Amino acid sequence: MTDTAAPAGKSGIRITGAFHRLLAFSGLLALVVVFSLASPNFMQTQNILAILQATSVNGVLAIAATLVIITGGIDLSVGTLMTFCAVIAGVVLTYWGLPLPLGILGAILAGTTSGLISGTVIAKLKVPPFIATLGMMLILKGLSLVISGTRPIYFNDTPGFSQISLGSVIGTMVPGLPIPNGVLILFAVALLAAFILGKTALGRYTFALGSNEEAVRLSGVNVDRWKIAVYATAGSICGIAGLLIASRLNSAQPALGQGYELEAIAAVVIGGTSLSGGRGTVLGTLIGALIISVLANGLRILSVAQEWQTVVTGTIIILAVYADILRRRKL
Amino acid sequence: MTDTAAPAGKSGIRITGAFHRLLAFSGLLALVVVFSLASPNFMQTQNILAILQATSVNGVLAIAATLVIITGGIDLSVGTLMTFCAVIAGVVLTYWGLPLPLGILGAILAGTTSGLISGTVIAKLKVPPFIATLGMMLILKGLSLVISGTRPIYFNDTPGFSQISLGSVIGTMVPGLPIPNGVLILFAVALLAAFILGKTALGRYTFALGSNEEAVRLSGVNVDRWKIAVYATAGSICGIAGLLIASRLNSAQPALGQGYELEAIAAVVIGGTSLSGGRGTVLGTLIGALIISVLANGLRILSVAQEWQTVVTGTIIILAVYADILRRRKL
Amino acid sequence: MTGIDKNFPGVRALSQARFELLPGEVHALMGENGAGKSTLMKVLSGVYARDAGEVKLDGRPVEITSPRQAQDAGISIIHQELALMRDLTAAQNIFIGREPRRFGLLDEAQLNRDAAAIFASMNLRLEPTVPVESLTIAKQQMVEIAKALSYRSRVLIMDEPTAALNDAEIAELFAIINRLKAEGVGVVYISHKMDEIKRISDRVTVMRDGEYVGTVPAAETPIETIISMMVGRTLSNQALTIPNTANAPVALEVKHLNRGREIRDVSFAVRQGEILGFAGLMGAGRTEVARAIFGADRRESGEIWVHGQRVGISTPRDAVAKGIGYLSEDRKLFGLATGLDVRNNIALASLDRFTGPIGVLDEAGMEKAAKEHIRQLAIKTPSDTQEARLLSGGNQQKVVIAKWLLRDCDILIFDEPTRGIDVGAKSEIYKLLNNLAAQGKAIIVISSELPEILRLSHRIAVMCEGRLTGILPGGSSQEEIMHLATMREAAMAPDVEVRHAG
Amino acid sequence: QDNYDIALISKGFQHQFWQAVKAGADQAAADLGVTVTFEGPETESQVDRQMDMLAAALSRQPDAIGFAALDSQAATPLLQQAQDAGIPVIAFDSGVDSDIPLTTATTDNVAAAALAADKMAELIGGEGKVAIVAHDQTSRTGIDRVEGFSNRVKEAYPNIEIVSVQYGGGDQLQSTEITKSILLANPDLKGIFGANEGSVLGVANGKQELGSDIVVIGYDSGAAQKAFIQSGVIAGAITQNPVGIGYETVKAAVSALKGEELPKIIDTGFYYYDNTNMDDPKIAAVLYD
Ligand SMILES: Nc1ncnc2c1ncn2[C@@H]1O[C@H](COP(=O)(O)OP(=O)(O)OP(=O)(O)O)[C@@H](O)[C@H]1O
Ligand SMILES: Nc1ncnc2c1ncn2[C@@H]1O[C@H](COP(=O)(O)OP(=O)(O)OP(=O)(O)O)[C@@H](O)[C@H]1O
Ligand SMILES: [Mg+2]
Ligand SMILES: [Mg+2]
Repeated sequence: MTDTAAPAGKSGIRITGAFHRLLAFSGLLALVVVFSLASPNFMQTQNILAILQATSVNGVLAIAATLVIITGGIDLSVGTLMTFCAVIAGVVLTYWGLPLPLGILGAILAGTTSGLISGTVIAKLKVPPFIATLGMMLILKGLSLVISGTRPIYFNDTPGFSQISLGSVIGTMVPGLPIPNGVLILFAVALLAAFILGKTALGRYTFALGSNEEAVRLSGVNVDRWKIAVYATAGSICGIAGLLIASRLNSAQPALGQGYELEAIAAVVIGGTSLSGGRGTVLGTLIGALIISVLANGLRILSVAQEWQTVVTGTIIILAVYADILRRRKL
Repeated sequence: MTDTAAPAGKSGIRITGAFHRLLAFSGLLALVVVFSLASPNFMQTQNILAILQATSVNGVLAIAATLVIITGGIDLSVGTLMTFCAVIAGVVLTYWGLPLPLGILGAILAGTTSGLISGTVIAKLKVPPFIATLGMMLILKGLSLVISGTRPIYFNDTPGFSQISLGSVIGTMVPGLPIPNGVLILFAVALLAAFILGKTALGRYTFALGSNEEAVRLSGVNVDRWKIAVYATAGSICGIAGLLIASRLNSAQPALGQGYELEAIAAVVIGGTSLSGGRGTVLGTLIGALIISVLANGLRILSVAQEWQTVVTGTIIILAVYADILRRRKL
Repeated sequence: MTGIDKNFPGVRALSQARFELLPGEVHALMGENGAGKSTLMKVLSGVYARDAGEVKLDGRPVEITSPRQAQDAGISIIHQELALMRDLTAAQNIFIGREPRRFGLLDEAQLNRDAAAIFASMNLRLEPTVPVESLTIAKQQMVEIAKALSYRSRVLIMDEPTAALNDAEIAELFAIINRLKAEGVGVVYISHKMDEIKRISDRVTVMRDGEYVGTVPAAETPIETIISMMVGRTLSNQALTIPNTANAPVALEVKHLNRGREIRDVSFAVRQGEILGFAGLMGAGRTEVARAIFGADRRESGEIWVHGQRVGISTPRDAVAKGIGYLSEDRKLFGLATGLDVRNNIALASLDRFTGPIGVLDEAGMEKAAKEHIRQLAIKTPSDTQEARLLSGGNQQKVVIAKWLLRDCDILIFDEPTRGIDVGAKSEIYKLLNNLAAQGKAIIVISSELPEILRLSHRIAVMCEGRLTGILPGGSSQEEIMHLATMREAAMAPDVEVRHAG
Repeated sequence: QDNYDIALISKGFQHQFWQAVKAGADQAAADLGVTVTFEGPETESQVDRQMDMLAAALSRQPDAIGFAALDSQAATPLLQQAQDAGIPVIAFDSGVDSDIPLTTATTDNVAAAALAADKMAELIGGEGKVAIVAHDQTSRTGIDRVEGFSNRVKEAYPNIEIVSVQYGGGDQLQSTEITKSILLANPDLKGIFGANEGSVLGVANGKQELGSDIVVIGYDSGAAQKAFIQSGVIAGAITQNPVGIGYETVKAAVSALKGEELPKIIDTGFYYYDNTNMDDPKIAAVLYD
């Protein structure tokens, strides 16, 4: 690959890297400009908030997927794991009637545990990530249905629950800026993930594993342990996604989630993270997730027929990534 | 990967390789034995034929995906491309009322063309295969709906059409052996693909590209051309899958197909083909596809509750691949 | 280490191998390609588990089953095949697994300071924050060395550390080794460069076919003896005949090749039957020139003429079609399709020749051709269907050479063709290059080993900082070459232009 | 203002049932001179996607909204938003558990499925094993139809045993495979109820591929199902009136915009049809292709 320029920095701290990634916004910006010109309803506060809200769940899932993908792995279970965690929250809060913090803890722990299991199967049993997480995807899908009794669990007995995603802490402090908490949580998760990737040993090994796992092993690092840690971290983040979606729908919908993994991975790849591992940024993933939701929202606002929406979405995803490739080649 | 032993040979001709792959049947055999013991209805001729018939569409798609995956790429569009080809056959045969061979040609050409486009976007524009084929997946899905007018196209005016998949040439020749044509077509496609992979220059470049694309380029090979050829071949095979499914349902169902890509890729990976490219066999993919259908069929025959079916399927997929890994390590 | 056995599927890599290292000693481990040197050292450093035998450290038996345990036992290793994480920076690579932390977080500043300190102690000018991916192999090798040094081990294994280094860097490395030696560190030194053995080592252990042959003191033993221990016979080291090619027709002419700072107005010509050597320091731009000619990289301007005709080359395919072959300096990355078997790697550039009417390959023909080259180059492999990645480094290189021999190009560019190749094979490759030249092929040899350049070349082109600073006749002295190789732009005297033209 | 902009958010899009609803809506749009858009998520489990669609529709500031809730509760905040913005909401298909919608154009799925059970019992002689192939384990229509059928069987036909309930996602191919497995596992099966169009087409396919002679009762219509009923592969089917649902929804929206009074429920009705009454104009009117 000598003819493509060096990629953007990956620790998320370097200056050239930052400039570089600012430019990556261009695809997103272009979309926003086009939609704003095409419809006066697009650039309304409410609609912007709707877009952000629509990004929150997929964004969080995509961040989880980013961590795994940087190690050179893949996680197909993010969607159904999210649902599983939502169901666990439902069991803890509604079936058992325990207080809210325990429900939150339960969801996140469920995610961590599932990630630990996937990670262990991958690292210790050497099952390829695709298969291990495909298996987990199916297992979790089934378990969600089993545990919930194949029906939604509502959080009506936990009054604050829907505020997790829909309330607006900022809105109460700064009237007129009703940014929903779900969006704040997305950004918080993004910051946390960027911090982990850039500043901690876990992040360093995440990149190192994706770069050359054998070299890391030869350097005497306990590769298995770190790999499992990455999957577990991703799992915890899926737990947060589970809370977000459950709060948004005020219910744990046990059948939801399959197919979401593809959209999450798409956001990651659109964001410039390479599926072969070793490089990627959380910011890129955020932009990727935003591109997807802006597209969906904008086409709906323009009342494009649904069958054409998919055609246009497919085309623009390809073009956006192609534009990004051109831009990088020039730099 | 120093600790995993060398994989089976890849030309599909060598003796040790053949022995090796016989053993790969073990996971499949174990499943068959368990289900036979658990239910007297499992080992009935009719049920075996039902399993084979159920494998035919996914098997053909998985073979298409195998070619692409061996180059180190991925094809997410196989499912919706299949549908698109079915719709094209419907347009040719039902809307335009042309004779059957033209419909078959139309479907296969549609597949080839789409593969050519994906391949060109990947090879020339350097868009990652995941994105290019994700885009194609959406585009084709939308186009199928647009072209068909979002309704199924029936093949009632083409009497022989359903015989493509459901008739039994063998059954008319050898009474008592009513193997449906669909299954024959699956095996024919498998043989063809194994031939391409093992005996032709296209096959050799398929492996070489997955092994080290840069080295192939520096050997003076027209890498782009061969890569496009691989995607086009895979596309043609999806065209055959489109005919199979349309014939089986006697209609082109424009909404079908999404999600099939994951099952196809799963069959490929269960069959031992590596997602990082460079190695894989058609026989392995066939076994992988069979494992998936035997599992689904057996669990249904045992009337396992659906939610538990997914749990068991997920677990067994992981275990099957793990057993395969253990076996290879021992050899 | 005594009685070490190690088997791989179909290969007996080590059989009753033996090795002994004293503190403060530099002990060279010698042997032909595939003799088992790297395998023995991987057993010692915990990468491979041995099948039999005993390892003792300070007289006590030890079990080293992982790289981590080897580190803890004070053993560190520089692997022959670079084991770097390409996406990380140099400093991050060096301290992988041992990152300095503050409050549990990575202390990136400290990390870079530590790395800078190591670089300084090696007299190496390298930014700690540069991604290793963007470094040349030589620099990457220096990073590996820095990493090994950073462990401060009692036993340091260096598996062909100088394969990618130039003389100045080698001298620097030797200074480091001498320093370590004085501190009582035991160094295992593997190299195929005979002169280095004499320069640096105290004792020499020779291996052949996985077995221990003998240990001799380095100073007293003549090179010839060591070589005959290695190959089991004496090698004739006759000087190669260099026929006059001054009047032969020009095969390849390059005019005013340019690309940014890396290639600056390079012009030269190679005649049929001529070997043109390219000398220069690391990063002089020789590889860049070769890749630009071959169409592997874009060029900004410049003309390429083949057999008196101007040709447009924008991809390697064009180049190969015009009869140009290029053996790259990084076989793992650019040369070998590591997942394919030896046969297919050899045939890779010539598959079209083995392709029948409907695209079916002539497998028998490929096998015949592959076996012929395996024999011709004495490639050590159990069969032509062995996966290429399982061969020893030197044999992999030979496979890549075989690929271009089979392609039968008129113009061949060899970039570091003998990197990691044992003496026996080296002299065979020299002979081979000579034969090819005698057959009328035009050959460019890029090499960082001056003796090699001097021994092979009819004429010697020297580069410095992307410019061709001169072309010398064969038989010039090392000093003349080094003069041109270090002729930086500021110091460039006007009379150089004259030489350049000549 | 006459050219009203009405956004319909349905539970699905690609299935023929929803396409028939869309056709009815489009017809009403043409008749009444208004603009209608029609959207629905991929599967009936994607509640959050439906929320995104509803949110986008609200941003568009339509004159009225038609909404078929996948989950009433989840939609409440957005429906509240619509009400606050003065956008009238008409519910269709299954109802919305809320008093925001001005009216609901719907079918009683439970009662309809119970009718299917009655017909099944009649055709198999009141005893024997039957199975259900349904489209979705968790969606309202999936639950209502499976429960409507099985509860009726439990109450009224003690000699009928439901041996298997399986779900094929409304995917014809998957439903075919499921049907074949059920038939092979239960050679003495008397009948199968297919709970939506895709499911029953799969059942008919599977029955044909195995040459079985079980009784098949279907749901919904569509060209293929009608042909199967004509040829006797499917004994008969329940049809709702999806075209009517779509039409009535749009009509109700326009009435609401004009300030007219609306009934609480617009029952669009359901029918059992088979070979004998398919051409009856009243039935033919509610069948779609
Ligand atoms: N992982 C492996 N699997 C199979 N064979 C192997 C493996 N590693 C090494 N070998 C074989 O073992 C033998 C010894 O290889 P080794 O790499 O130790 O040689 P070497 O002496 O280091 O050679 P060189 O000078 O070329 O580096 C060779 O025949 C090689 O092909
Ligand atoms: N992959 C790369 N990315 C960035 N810069 C590179 C890369 N490869 C080489 N360079 C730079 O290009 C210039 C020329 O390097 P080149 O490899 O051509 O030198 P060379 O004379 O062949 O030396 P060597 O002995 O290292 O092969 C150097 O400045 C080098 O640092
Ligand atoms: Mg070696
Ligand atoms: Mg070089």
